[in-house]
Amino acid sequence: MTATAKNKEKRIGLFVCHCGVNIAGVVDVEKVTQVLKDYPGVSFSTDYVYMCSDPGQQMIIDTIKEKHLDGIIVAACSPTLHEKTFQEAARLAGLNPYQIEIANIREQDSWVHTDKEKATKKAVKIVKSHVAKARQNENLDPIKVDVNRRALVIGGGISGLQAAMDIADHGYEVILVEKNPSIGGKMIQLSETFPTLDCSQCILTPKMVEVSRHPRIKLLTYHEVDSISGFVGNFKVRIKKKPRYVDETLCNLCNECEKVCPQVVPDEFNMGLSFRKAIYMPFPQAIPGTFTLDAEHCLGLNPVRCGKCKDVCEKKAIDYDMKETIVEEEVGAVVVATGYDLYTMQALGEYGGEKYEDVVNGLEFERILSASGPTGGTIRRPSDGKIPKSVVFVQCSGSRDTEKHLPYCSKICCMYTAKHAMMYRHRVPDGQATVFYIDVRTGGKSFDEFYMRTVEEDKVLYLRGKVSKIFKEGDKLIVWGVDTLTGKKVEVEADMVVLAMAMVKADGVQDLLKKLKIATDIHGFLAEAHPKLRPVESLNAGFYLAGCSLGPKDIPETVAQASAAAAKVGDLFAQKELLHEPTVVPVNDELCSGCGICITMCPYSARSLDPARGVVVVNEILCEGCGACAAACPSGAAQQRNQTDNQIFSMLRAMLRE
Amino acid sequence: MKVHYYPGCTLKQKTTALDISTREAMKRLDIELIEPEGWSCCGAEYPLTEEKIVGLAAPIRVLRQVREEGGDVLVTTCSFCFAVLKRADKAIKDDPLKRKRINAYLRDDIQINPLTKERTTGFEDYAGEVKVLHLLEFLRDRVGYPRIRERIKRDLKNLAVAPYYGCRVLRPQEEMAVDEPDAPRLFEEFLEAVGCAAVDYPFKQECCGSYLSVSLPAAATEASYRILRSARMNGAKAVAVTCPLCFYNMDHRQEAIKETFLDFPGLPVVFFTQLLAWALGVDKSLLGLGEHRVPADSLFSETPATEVRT
Amino acid sequence: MRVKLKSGRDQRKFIARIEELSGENVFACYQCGRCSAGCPMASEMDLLPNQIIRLVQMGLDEDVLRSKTLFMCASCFTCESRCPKGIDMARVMEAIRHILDPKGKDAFGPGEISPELAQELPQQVLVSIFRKFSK
Amino acid sequence: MFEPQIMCFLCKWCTSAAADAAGTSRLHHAPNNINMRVMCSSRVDPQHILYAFKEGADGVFIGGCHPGDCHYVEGNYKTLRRVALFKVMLQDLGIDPKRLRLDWISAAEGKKYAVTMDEFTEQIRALGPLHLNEKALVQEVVKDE
Repeated sequence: MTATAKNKEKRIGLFVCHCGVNIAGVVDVEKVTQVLKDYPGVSFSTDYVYMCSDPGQQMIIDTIKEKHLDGIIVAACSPTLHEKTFQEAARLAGLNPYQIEIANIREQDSWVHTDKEKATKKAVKIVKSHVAKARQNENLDPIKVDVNRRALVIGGGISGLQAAMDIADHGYEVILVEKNPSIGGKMIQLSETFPTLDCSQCILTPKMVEVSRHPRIKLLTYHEVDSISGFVGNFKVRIKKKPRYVDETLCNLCNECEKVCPQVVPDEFNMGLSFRKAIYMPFPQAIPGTFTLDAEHCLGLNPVRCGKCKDVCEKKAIDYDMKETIVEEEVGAVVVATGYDLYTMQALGEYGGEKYEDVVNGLEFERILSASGPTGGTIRRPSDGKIPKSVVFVQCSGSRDTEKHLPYCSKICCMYTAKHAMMYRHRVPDGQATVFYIDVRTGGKSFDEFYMRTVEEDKVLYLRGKVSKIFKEGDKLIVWGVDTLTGKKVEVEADMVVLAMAMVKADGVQDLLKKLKIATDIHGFLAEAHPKLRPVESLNAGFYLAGCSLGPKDIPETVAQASAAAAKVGDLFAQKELLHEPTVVPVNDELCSGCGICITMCPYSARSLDPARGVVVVNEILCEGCGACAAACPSGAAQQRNQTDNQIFSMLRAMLRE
Repeated sequence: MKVHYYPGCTLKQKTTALDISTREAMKRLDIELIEPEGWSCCGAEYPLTEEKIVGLAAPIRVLRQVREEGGDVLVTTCSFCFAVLKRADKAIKDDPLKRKRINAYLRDDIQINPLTKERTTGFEDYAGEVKVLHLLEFLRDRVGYPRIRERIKRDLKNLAVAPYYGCRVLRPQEEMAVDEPDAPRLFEEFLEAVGCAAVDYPFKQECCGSYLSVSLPAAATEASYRILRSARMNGAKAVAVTCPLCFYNMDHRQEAIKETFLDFPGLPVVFFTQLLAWALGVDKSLLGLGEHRVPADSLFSETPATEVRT
Repeated sequence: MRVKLKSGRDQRKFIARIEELSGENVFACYQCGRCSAGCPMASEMDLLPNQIIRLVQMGLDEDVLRSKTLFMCASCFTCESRCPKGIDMARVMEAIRHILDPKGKDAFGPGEISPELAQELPQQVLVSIFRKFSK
Repeated sequence: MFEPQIMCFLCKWCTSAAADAAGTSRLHHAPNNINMRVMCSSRVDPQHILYAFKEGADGVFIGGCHPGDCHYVEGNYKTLRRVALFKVMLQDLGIDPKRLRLDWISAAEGKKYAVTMDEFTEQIRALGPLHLNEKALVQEVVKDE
């Protein structure tokens, strides 16, 4: 069958949308309709006020049937909005959806131009190009693929735990990967949680236990995802198992190894405010309950140099010869819940830049407040252990600074600062708490009431102004601020300062995210497929997002998002099979010389050489249809379906030839 | 090594100590300083409003002269000159409109051939060909601390010196691009390179009162007091400065400071170049110590005193 | 006394002139007050730097123009270096001084310096202060 | 005044989305461009560019995702290499390489898109209309319609 014969018969219908005045206000839609009426291939053309409306769609359906149209052009808004709508309309009329062309004359024409004549001329060109393409469009059917109904969850913080549990409760298997020795994330480090003041550990540990015991959750702590290949429904995951040097099935937590270990290092769980040994358990409720030997700080995993822990371990659980290994898993969906970090205090030289021990960040203060923290819940300052009688809290440290730091609002600092100040006033009744703020943002259930309680009942002094400088004089910290409400420049002598540091992208996972090709926003937070309508999906099919990896948020919001991501995974798994776009790039055996250039172009390994026939073969399920191979193929054997070179040439000619 | 050097008006008149110590120190480092022919005052203040653009003419004329003499670097020590020259140069580089307008002012300047005394006009437009460096930057980036260390003749024995940056060297960071305005290291590294111990204190980048010294002397007295007090509290035996005005406010004004703030016993103020020259073996008589109101002699004794009396 | 805000064009004219002269967007200021918090001369000022910007935003030119704050600014750029919105307050101050006519009692002229002091002062300070505060 | 024709190949994920974003924000710009949406900037074959010039384009613009952000892993790098090489060829063919421009405009950069369109239009306007002399270029490549 030659394309010529087929195209000669094609009957194309053109439907030009006014979109109220959105298009018709600038583009003379009637003129477009008229001009195109006699254009080769067009056998019907009309315009209508709103093509996407029910009557508009019905008109398209009726016309397709009545006029026996086998291709249609809808000249309207961007295809990202209504392409699906009109494809569905075509399907109802019995026309293959791949015979629909959307000519974007709104976003890329009427909305960006004011000269009516020029905009109309441009609309005509745009529509003509789509007619030229439509004349050569083929009927296509989606490629069908099976779904592997197992999910991978990356990150064992509250969002990962919630997502894993929900997916498992839906009845699907889950692999939960956490890079640290224990699950729990940042939430396990918090003291009380606003606005209810329930203890963070008390509410999280039962969840952690539940996850670890769930029959459908495979928990991989101290593991890191190395790479993910494949496509939605059919991913292959390579996971690095980091050597723990302790056999977790044998370790009985007797604690003898820790006692004899000579290496003392800052304790991450306590934000470096206390110390741990090189062989350690991150915190008492850690899951899995096992010791981990931190090779970086160990004297060398060598019995000759030390070996004390191995000597005392009765269960013979310690093995210095453990090596990093790779675990491979196959899953159908991935939930990315990789969390956040706090902005570094080093960036704030005017606040001492980590120079002053008693200037701490919010997470450090959480540890100081926590009953399980380095001070057992008594508020003591790090430098000398004294109970601080004056504490200054500085909000927006690094946030809302478009100039040097982070332009966004970190969202939770207003609330946790109110909580910090309140907790401080409860624990140190004769202490003075001063909060410097720019705005207090308390959008959330019972949030404002909580903040008002901090002010009214606990008498915390809120000063409206941003601190300019913090420095040490003697054993006091001098805070230079301002109260813009009275217009007074103020100086506060403090024993301790708590900086509500901005929340930023998690540093440790950036390489992984790069490898996974998950889109991020300009701040490195994961980007939603649509900020409003698809808030927990990535643009990469099969990837779902939850928690602070998307941006700053509090615990309830994180949990809700994690459940939403899990529900979306459920959506995917509920499908019998997945449909893959058929607009892939097959090979014309007649033309292919087997040179293999296209194979090197393909980022998905979808193409390979058939040695027997000397031509390239394509795994159409793997092909994502980028067309890089088509552009590189020297013989024209690789042609993208419904965007062949010939179609592109025809479009160019229709657009450019006056 | 040869380099163009812009002393500026103050160094030629009131604060020769900075100029002569710079020259002596550079001799010891085998660096020849070339003053651009016929240089004028830089204007002291960089014009901050768009309408005062003609204030760029003087500094650009100086820079163009350096280019005409084949130079590509101009070194200054005075913070005010440094700021004006560097910002003017950046403005010309970044803003084509400013470049056009300023060069239009300067195009008809008369050029005198030093040999034939022939007068011509028609300079080529200046487009930012000369890099303006503060002497501290020049020492760090072009000379290098290792070379300074090699030539040190006298041990300053970790003399505790508070580096004072003042306002103009670091800010605005986008234009000066010297160091972090609130966590700088440039001056500290220099002091360590010449054998001093750099005192960390929170007022190193606070303002000394600047030109308010004239209109509002009490404010400058207080501002300078706070800096000196903080330096002293943190163990400094002297404050090192780069700018003649900072020197004026902290040294010449120190009598007034002591009268106003009775808790302050005094602290010598020196130019960083004096420390450099001394460490490199320059004779004491060539440091310009006579210009100091607060005696600084004792800092420069062959065996540096452990306690400096003031 | 209730201040009556100027309407539309009159208000905008003053703001536009300040923005044109200074090259700064005064509406970028969200009044955090950090400029005032770190200003070494704030104690000498009748209006804090952030209040000056606020009054400019409100179009209250008379209040701004009679403030002695304009002649207390040492152009030390401390505010500029820490402003979270990247506003160079020293430029705003200079722009306001520029349109101030006559310069008023807080301005500073050569007549106010005694010959003895003039002998002692470094040249740069004389050039600076006249460039900044000259009547 | 000379009104150049600018042919734009825009990748679906970034620059075409940016063009849509420009529309949504009503960022008016010169109407001289005409856009073709391709899946990836790497779909653009030098032949397409040449054909566009031949059919009357005075300038050709290719818009892709920022390096590192390609939806197809590294398509934009392929484009970058191709365009760099192809510019050399254009020179040989007597076409000013400045008539071909490759830029990275992300979906969020509607403003950059509008500014780029204006800028490129002006640049091509300054270069004047493209005159092709060689017959080789004028050969018909479209097989049929």
